[in-house]
Amino acid sequence: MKFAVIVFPGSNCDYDMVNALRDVLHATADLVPATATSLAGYDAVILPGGFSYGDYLRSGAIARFAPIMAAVKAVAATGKPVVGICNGFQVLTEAGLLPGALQANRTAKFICKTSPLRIANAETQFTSAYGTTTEIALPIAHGEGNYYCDEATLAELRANHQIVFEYVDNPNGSTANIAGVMNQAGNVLGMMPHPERAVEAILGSTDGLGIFQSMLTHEEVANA
Amino acid sequence: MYLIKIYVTYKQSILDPKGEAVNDALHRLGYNNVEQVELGKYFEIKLCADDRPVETEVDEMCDQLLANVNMETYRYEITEMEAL
Amino acid sequence: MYLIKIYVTYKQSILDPKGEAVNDALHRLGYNNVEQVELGKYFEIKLCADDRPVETEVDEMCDQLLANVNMETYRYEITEMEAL
Amino acid sequence: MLKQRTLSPTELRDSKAYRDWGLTDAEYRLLTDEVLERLPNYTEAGLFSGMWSEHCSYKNSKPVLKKFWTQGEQVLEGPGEGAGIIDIGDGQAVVFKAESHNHPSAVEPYEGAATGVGGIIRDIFSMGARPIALLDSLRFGEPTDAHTKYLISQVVAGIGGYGNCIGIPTIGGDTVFDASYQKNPLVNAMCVGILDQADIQKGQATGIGNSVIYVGAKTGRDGINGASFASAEFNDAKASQRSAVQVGDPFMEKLLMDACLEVIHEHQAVLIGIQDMGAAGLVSSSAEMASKAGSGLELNLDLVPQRETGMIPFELMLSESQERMLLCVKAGAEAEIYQVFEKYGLDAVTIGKVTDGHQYQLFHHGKLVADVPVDALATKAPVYQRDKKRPARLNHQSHHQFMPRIVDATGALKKMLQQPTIASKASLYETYDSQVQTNTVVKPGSDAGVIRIRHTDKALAVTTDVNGRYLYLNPRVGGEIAVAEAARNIVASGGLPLGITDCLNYGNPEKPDQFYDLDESAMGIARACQLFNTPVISGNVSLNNESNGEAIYPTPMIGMVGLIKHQKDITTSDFKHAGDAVYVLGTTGADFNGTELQKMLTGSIAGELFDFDLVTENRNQRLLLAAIQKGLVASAHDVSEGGLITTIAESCFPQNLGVELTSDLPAANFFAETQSRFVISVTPEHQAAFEQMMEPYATYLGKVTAADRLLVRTADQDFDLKVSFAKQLWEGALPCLLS
Ligand SMILES: Nc1ncnc2c1ncn2[C@@H]1O[C@H](COP(=O)(O)OP(=O)(O)O)[C@@H](O)[C@H]1O
Ligand SMILES: [Mg+2]
Repeated sequence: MKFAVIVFPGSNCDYDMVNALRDVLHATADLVPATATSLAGYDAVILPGGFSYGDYLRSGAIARFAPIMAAVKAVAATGKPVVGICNGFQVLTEAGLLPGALQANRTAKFICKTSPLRIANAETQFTSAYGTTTEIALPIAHGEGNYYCDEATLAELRANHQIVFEYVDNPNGSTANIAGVMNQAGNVLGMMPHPERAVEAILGSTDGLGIFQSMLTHEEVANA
Repeated sequence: MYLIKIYVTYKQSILDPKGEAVNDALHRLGYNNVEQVELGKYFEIKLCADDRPVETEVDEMCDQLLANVNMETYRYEITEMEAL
Repeated sequence: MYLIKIYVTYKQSILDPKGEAVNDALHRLGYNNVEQVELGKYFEIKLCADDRPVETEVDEMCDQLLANVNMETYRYEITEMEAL
Repeated sequence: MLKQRTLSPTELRDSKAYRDWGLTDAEYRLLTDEVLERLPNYTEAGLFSGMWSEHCSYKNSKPVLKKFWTQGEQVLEGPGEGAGIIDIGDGQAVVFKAESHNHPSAVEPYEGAATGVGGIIRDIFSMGARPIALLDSLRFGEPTDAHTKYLISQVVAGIGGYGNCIGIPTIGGDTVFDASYQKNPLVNAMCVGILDQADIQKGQATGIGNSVIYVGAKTGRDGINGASFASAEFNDAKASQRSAVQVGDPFMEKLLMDACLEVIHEHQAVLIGIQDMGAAGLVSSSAEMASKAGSGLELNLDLVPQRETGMIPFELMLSESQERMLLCVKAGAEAEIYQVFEKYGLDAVTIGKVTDGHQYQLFHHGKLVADVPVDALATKAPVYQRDKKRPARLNHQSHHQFMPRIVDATGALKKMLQQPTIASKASLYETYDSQVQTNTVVKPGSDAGVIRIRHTDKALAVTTDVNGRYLYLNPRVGGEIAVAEAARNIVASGGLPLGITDCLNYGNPEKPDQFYDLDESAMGIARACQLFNTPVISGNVSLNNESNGEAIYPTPMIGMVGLIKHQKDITTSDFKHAGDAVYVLGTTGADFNGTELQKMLTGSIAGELFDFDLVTENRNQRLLLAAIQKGLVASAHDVSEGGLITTIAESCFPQNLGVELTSDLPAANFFAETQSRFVISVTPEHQAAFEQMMEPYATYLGKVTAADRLLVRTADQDFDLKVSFAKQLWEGALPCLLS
């Protein structure tokens, strides 16, 4: 599986993601600048965390118009996996690839800590490797991670099992404790927690591995 | 040249955490008669006229970029500035 | 009850990275007729009258908390709201 | 745009307008009579006012800084460059420095703190290093009044706002509350970077004809003459001067950092020197680059990227607009450099060149507007040997020690855990991204922050410390303790102390008793550094931290970096398992003057500071480090403010473990702040080896338990309460006070 990790000006978890994919998961991963216009040859696309374009207007609002985004949309349309982590999630909602929006945390402050999560849907291409595990803990680090969607959207998310992760103790005020959602087709995932920060025991946790392992397995099966 | 003042605020039903924080801070400072605070964005944009109606352009900018219509609304005022 | 609309903007000479970022983004979107963008804060505050003049209170709030007078200026409008 | 009015040289002399820029009459005379031997014009006088400020010239502190220990075979670059560099083996080196932003933060706490962080980051990457960690050392007044609470929330938000956005983890710091800092908060930031020794850069401009390239943000009128502002004493009447506010742009700085590092790594052949534009902006960076190289320099100010119209040379040269750097590049290679910056969307413009001779020449609108010797600016600042007089407060009648009477030990502990200085700072540091870059092994909350060095088995431990109260009671011993405490935190984390940086925060050095504090504490710091073999490799001086005549406690913040040779040695302060044995290393005396307990019970601190012995300190540190390296230690926590009982409680909290301990000390002594101690836990299988090694310096206290109970039987009373409850008090105190 060949990953493209998109680098927007201001992305700052781009190397963390590539390091996790290459050093720990031994996958192939490239950094692709947001000025590129093609994602040909990649099997999966990751939009990493950070502060794209400073996030001075609204998180993700400006990044959504980066040249690469047309290609990201095209990849999503073909059914290949597209994952947005933290700022990447914000970009995906701003770009309309995922429903809802991310507002300032309820505390109006940035929060960096480890947050317990429920795996709300274990049967996705991003969570299958967790097996019978129903709860994991992942680092969060964001100022605008408070997921918002209206009632109708929430009902739809529920009906389609699009909610993938839920906070156990909702640190930021998200609607329905939502920490991660996917699109209806199930190939675009956005989540505020950082799985790439939880792939090595020395850094405190390996709970994030499952997401990448699920993706790798899903691809193997698809290719078999 | 036009001066456009744009006000972006949260939609009614949406909680405004930053406004709440300011509200609390004002209370702590003793302004207990403050009932509610909403904190929005205020843009002042200077724009040269081109071949399209200014209103159309401003609406577009707001819808595309300046506001997230899922949770925000906007309004604006356009004034014509003297040539400099 | 009063509705107070407060506009806080940077003083001249103070860098406005937010405004710059929006300006650049608008240009990238093709709004090349945008000359300048300033991004400030917009507060809507609901306030019950008490024994002090509303203007005095609003000035105080702005000076103390809502604006940093070392780098920002503010202006406001006060409207009286119908009792609810 | 209003045309700026400048004064003619004689008008300037007669009106003494230079005083507004911080030049004294004597300094002006030195300039006219000896350095230039003529009257400076408006621009030239402005250049000197910036360069001769304390911030740039260290004119008051140079004689003091000379006392520091700066040697050591590990030192690759001592004080003088943007930041110091220490060898960590394998061709790698660690670079670090600290910077104070006290005055800007008092005026505009968010931006003041943010730009402080931005500035120190530039110091690190200008040396060629990639920044890997930030720390912040904060001093505020008691968090009871609205203004102090506002300062705290804004300063913390500013630090997080910058570090989080640029993507450098903030992994440590310290936060103290004391009325002494009410009007003069201290905001010190430290940055640590890492580099391959081959990439070490110098801030120099050599080679006649080579180009001086300006990169980064455009110049505006922000923070004009900030350097002399930062060096001035505050007082309410001078409010109008408070306009030196800069707004930080961490997004811009991230691009700038990445672009500069790309130039350093990939265009080494054509890069001659690189320097950040900090205090006194363009003049300071360019004059220093030329002076270090013994070159002359010529700048064309019309080429300087400008954010505003109508700026005059004085403004262009002294503006402290943020996120700017100056490069010296081989003639002919400019385009190669432009290309890199263009990729990041940044301005890069050649604004001048290195010249034959030693003159510093500025051109504006085709006219020569300043023409002075480079060295006059960079090295001819006056140096003052200030008068020193022992302050009256140190003349004690007796050696009297404060003797607390503790009637309710458990109650006193509960109260202690809620003192703002003792209480958990999690609500502050959890607003900092401490994990970005995915190298953080120990996050804030233990003793030192720890960062692993990728692709090696090594790690770095970093900490900031100083207890101003100790210095207030005895500046020299307090200075020694500051270094010792920092080292203790490094050692408790499994590291060998390598070196320090500092921020010397003091009052007005022109007052002999203030200067006494500065000078004496520097001697204490120097002695401790020599003993621990932790040279001072960089630092920063912040004087005139006074308001309306009242100085802060002498507060020399010590930032220390240690090397952990093997990642298995990384040790944290929390008890790990029930059944582990608990020891205290070091002896506990009845040392109460200057303690948190004295302050809690009497409202202030007084008396003569307790004794402190550097040799004992050093021995205990070596012992602990050896035990850690042998794999005998499950947890280690240094004993500092709040004494032994606070340290024990803190070790219980993270894993929600209890203790059952017994001691023949009286309960009061559990609050004593005798130095040189650690609380250590050891698994049963290592107990024998540990005891043998520590004999006779460690005392067995009892066991870690799985029960929700902190029980310590002392000679007179028990400390006895639920760990969960104690933790609640400790965690809840600050959020409660600040809400
Ligand atoms: N302002 C701050 N920023 C980051 N971390 C902080 C800050 N203040 C305190 N901490 C962290 O809280 C923990 C306890 O701090 P402190 O009480 O100063 O420890 P010690 O007494 O061992 O030096 C440390 O891990 C420290 O890094
Ligand atoms: Mg400690």
